[in-house]
Amino acid sequence: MTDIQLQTTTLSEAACRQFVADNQAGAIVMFSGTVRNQTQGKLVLRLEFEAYEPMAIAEMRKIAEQAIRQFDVLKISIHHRVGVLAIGEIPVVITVSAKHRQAAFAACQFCIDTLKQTVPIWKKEVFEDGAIWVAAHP
Amino acid sequence: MTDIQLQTTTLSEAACRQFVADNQAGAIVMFSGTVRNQTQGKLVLRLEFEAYEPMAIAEMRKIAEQAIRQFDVLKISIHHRVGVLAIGEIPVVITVSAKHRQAAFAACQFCIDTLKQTVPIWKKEVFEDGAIWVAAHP
Amino acid sequence: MKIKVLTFGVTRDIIGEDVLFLDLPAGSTVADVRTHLTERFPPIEKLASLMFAVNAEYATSEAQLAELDELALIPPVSGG
Amino acid sequence: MKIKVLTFGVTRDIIGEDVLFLDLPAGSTVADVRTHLTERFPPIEKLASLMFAVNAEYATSEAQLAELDELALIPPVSGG
Repeated sequence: MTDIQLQTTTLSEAACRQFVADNQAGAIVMFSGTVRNQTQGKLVLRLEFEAYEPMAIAEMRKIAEQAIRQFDVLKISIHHRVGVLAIGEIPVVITVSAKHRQAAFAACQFCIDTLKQTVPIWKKEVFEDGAIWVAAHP
Repeated sequence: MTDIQLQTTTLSEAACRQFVADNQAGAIVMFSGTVRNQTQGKLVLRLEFEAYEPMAIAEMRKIAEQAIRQFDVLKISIHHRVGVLAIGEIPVVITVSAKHRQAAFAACQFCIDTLKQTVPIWKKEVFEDGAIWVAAHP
Repeated sequence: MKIKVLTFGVTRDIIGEDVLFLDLPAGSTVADVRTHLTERFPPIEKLASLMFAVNAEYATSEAQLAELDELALIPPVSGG
Repeated sequence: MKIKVLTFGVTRDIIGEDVLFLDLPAGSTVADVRTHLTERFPPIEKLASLMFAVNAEYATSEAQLAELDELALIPPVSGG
């Protein structure tokens, strides 16, 4: 079972955790991305995320379904946020339940690694002296 | 910074999460153990955990401090529960913040793997027809 | 035939519009659109990578477009 | 010399007490206690493993005990 959401409002780690709860589960692994106050030594003021929304949701669903096929896991929740995020706020929460912890860790890492490669979401880092789209240029 | 607790009452994932929050963090990884309703196909009614308390706390602290030395992480919280736990309840929560996700995942896995090897805590599985101390016999 | 081009991230900054409508010869491919856009907006060529989606699915350069297709420009993604 | 033995998990079930006080010759080691306990409580030998802690730190078989030491029996742990 998967739960995929793209939200403009604060993500709820508690909601993700609740979705994956399962009486067969022995392990829950949650990954939360958080906005860092600096990148490569430079002060970050905020991040701005945008998405190609229908495709981003479809690609996140593909990742969760692939993880369910590939790992021995029970439930997966992937929530991603768009809009303007301040330091400490949460762009993404990925939560996995499994009978055993190795599968939960492996599936959670697979989901975030793949999300960063394939899901059409873009992050702009805003500094005091300008802003850049992350990874756009070589 | 580390936060080590051995509790007789329900663990709070939110408290663990709050402890590790850090403006330098780009990643938070939380592992929660949960009580499964079965083990090797046999129905579990509840688990009973006991600890050699001062040593368990000291060993959990050693693990967290070792993880801080070994991985590029910021804060680690390890909370373990003792007493009687029902299905779905949480015996352990390990939460790690780090600048980057690889270190957070690696440190979290190191902590739970090592905890299961070295921390003097014992789990009794209670079935309909009896109870066993896990792993006591070959 | 008409197709709708959606721009995101740095491609929106380069092109200056969220949406662009193109009128292309029948049988045009994703590669033809790339050539067209690169001529019209040279900084497109400096991107670390540029992928395309047709109707919200990743598409290869050889994919043929059809009337009213929605083609999205996917510069390097950076979610998470 | 007197030492205090703490039992946990399956070792408490085998020994039937939380705490046991032993009176040992000076210079006794952890290995001596293991021998003593195994003779007195033979099921101890059937454990998958048995480790010892002296004053809340893991100790080797060779570790010498001192008056009033607290020796804990550590059968296979199963926390988490």
